[in-house]
Amino acid sequence: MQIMNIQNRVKIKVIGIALPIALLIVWHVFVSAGYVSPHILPLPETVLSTLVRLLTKGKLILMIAISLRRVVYGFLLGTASGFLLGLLMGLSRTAEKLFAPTFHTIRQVPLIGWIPLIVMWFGMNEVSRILVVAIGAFYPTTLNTFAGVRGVPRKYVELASVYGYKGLKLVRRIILPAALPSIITGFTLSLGMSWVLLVAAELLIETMAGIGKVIDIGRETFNMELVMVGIVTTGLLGFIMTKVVERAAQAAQKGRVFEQEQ
Amino acid sequence: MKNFFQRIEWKDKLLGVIVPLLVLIAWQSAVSLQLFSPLLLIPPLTLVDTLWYLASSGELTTNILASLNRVVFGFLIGASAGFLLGLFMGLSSFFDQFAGPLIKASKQVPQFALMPLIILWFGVDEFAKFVFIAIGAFYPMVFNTYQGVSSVSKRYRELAQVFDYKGFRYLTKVILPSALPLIITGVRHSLGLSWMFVVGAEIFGADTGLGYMMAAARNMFQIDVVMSGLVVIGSIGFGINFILQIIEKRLLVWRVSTDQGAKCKS
Amino acid sequence: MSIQKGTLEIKNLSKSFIVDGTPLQVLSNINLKFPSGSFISIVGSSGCGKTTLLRIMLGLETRYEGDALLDGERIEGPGANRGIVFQDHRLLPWLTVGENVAFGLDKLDRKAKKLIVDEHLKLVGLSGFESAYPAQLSGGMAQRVAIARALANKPEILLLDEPLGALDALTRMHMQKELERLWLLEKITMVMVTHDVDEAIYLSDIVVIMSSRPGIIKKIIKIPFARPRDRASSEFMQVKAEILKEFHLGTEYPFAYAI
Amino acid sequence: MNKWKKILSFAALLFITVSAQAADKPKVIRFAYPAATNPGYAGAPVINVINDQGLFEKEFSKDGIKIEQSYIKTAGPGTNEGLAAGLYDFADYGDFAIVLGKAGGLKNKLILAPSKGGNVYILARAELHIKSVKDLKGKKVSYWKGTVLQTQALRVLEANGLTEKDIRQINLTGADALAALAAGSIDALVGSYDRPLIDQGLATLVYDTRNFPVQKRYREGLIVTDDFAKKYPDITKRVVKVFIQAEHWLSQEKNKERLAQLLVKTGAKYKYAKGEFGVGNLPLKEQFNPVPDKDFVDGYKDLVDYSLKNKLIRRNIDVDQWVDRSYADAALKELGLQNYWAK
Repeated sequence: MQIMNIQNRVKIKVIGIALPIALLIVWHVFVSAGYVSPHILPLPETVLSTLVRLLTKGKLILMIAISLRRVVYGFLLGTASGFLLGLLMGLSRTAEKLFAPTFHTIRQVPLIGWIPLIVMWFGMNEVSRILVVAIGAFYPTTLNTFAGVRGVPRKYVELASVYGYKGLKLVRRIILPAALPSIITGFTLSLGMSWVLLVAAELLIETMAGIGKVIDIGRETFNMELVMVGIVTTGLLGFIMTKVVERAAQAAQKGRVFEQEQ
Repeated sequence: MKNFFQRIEWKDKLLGVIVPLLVLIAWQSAVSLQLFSPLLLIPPLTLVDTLWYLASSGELTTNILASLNRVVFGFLIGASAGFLLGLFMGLSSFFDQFAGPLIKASKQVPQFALMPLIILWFGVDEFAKFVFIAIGAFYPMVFNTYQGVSSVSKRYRELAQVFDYKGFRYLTKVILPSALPLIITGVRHSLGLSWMFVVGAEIFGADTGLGYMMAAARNMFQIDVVMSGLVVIGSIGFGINFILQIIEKRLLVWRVSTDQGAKCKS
Repeated sequence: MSIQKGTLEIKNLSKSFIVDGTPLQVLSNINLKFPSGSFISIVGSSGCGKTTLLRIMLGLETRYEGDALLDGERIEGPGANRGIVFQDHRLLPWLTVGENVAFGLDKLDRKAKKLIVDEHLKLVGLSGFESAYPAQLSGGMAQRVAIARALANKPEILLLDEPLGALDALTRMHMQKELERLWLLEKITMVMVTHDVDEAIYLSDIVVIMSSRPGIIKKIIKIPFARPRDRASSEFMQVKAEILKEFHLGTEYPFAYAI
Repeated sequence: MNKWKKILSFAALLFITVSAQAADKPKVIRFAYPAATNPGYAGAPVINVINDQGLFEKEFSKDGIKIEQSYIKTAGPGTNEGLAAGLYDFADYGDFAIVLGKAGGLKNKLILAPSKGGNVYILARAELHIKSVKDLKGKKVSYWKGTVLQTQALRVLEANGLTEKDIRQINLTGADALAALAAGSIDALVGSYDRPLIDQGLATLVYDTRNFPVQKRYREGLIVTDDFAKKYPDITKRVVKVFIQAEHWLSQEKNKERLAQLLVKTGAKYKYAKGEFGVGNLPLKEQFNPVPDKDFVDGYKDLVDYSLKNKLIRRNIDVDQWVDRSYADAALKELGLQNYWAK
């Protein structure tokens, strides 16, 4: 039976790989048959070899490292502040009434819209880029922390108060663990948003380095291989980061399942 | 409708106004005390002036309409594609296994990274913008629809089996209503992202639109216009969200009808 | 003699599931025959396969050995001749009460539908609630709607899967009376799965006692008392003791205690 | 991270030094200019000459003053943004962006005229066979708003009886515009002298401003922030001195070949670099006359008026107040070059 299971899983993987492979073949045939110029759409194998070449030369690694640093700083800044605001609004109805309307109004401003203003305030520098990433990370964490804290079943809080849990202890021992799944969802969404905005920030806020810069250089020099390498790299990195966060989330929850009030 | 308005109490509303009011006061006094250069912190009144100037010159209307037009088309293309794909993936596990991995993997590419390709392939015409916005609108819709459809409770699926609901009838009477809350969430996120990406699309080569207005103003060093753009874009986003919330309340009346207590407004 | 409508017969029925790669026998060699129009209860502790048996009768489980026959025909899938009331009311939350009751009547025109819906809501005592949503109902009311929905299809046999299991004790006793009333009114076969012995004795003509792992029939007891039944009567208590004994519960307390 | 940490600590340091004592020299002088194609080079020739000859180091290394140079890819608009954020002390960029910055509220002085009479070129997609500016009517024309390309485009259109409303203006930065033209998504672009698309047969030259009246062509300007000039008037003069030394080199016909080679290093093609200065154009000595003289002031006045008239700015600028030639005069005297350029 175990073998059956593995076979099954392999089958599922194979089905899932079929479409990308088919697309790659179509892509290859399409370009090599001359339907589209390789300048506009380079061959998949060219993209791959360029990717490998750049990776081994180390330059791309450096660009990735710089981008990752921006994402990490921005993500930490955004999620930390989002977590605090979400927690505050979740714990106190007064805080919610005070801040929620402003928060929900400002939230409607598309994130890209902030870029010009941030640049004018902070200049074309690392601060601005990190801030843009941080804004992206801020909203999902705030929303999900708030929803998580507010959704903690009353019965747990009541139980805890019977045992004399109050204040920080109540938050730490009852509310946060119960809100954890929602908060972690927030972190995951925040990470996705950070990643989207990082590339936007690197394209729109002039920089000397970063994976967005790789795309930008490719665009400027009309080198589509470089653009494609940038796209593939951002995709792969996004994939890896998502997986890492998902794993971390699983580890943090240790398979516990919580009730959440609707 | 009536119920919706009743639920926002006046006292709560008043509390909600305090923070913006304080911000406004701090803002104006910071400008008056010259704590910041008026260059960086446009005085509120200047902002009102600029908004009025933009509105009365007709520039604002043109740009708003251009952006809305793009959002609507891009959203319709992207969201309907996402809805259909999500539906198929939710209904057929084979299709899920077939197309799911590619869709999930491709989602990891930040949409802005695609901008150079889109410009190269589709130019800077309207169509290119629709494509860009559609890509943004696609993902929330596909995942939410998929989640909604595939997570229809086994209890309801059994019930449909007992009552012999099949095909289209099963889809419209059981699957879609059950998936509706998530589909609506998908629509909201989709529309929100469309609204964000329209600004992005208009920064890269446009001749109208709010994103263009802001990008041009940024180039022309008109911070007041940039801020006006932010205010306008935010207000429209707020309006869209508000309308969607009303629609959602009406569509999901069965879900909230017994809810008497205070609900979080997320 | 032709078989009367609503006759359920189970012959040499066995069923096993595969759990973690190993087969687990849940039902073993079940033989039962329910006469048309009778009220049957299947009692047993959790996990004895009584719900699986019911699902086989309903047609949701189709892979089994032996035969489950309704009016002499093998049950291959769900059908309109069998109604079901689940433990959870399983009303579709996005449909109104009226629409839920009409759920199985999709092929009828609006007028006919409304007539049947009105009739059945009246039957379960919920006239005037047709435009309410399930979320607005109490548990007992929701379960009545579920019963109305099942009866609206005019089934020959109504299957009840612990229909009152989620209700509080008082509502439950009230609903038992209601069920009896409906059964007397509709004159159809009803098969109920329950683990409430009192409920089974109060309602049934026949009580089937099952034991678990694998699920086999331990005993079939006929209840001949007149209705309505008195839960405090000595005959009631005697039958109850007899059933409880099958679960090794009867021996712990002397009869005198029960009386 | 390092960069902004640095910036923050510099800001802090600056604050401390300023509040502790009125320092007579800064730790660092921060320059900004629009970038050339290749990294590390500026669009303005004078900057490349200064760096090629190491003039900043020669002047300031003995004082231990560091020179920080930012090459701004987003050209004039990006320079203005950086100035607004207080990131630079000096900036050398195009006249229109300088005017936009000043009209937008930047506090600075216009202290030198690094070059005048710059050219722009209008290219159109080859297959459109566009012969004259008038043919651009109704076409998608890209020029970068907020840079000299915008005012130059408007003036050329105006000279040909057209306005911005007669074309479809697309806002694209330099490289994007080239890519868009190559891909056929725009019909024409207004750009600088490097024109590789013509060699590739993808574009034709519709118009260039080499024969446009000098007064209506664009010019560079060097600005210093009021803060810096007030705090370090002497350093400001010495910066101007460095610029004038380079201008002196640029003004000599014998250096033309070397200048072309320098431009090639910045990313231009040799034949365009060679053809850009001198030929059918202003003499070098006139083009690189750094003195912010009456002609310079009049040029800026004309531009301010033009911008106001076309609603490109909404606030007037007192150009006479703004232009401060005292630093240039002092530096010229120190270098003994008072009479080198026409007054």
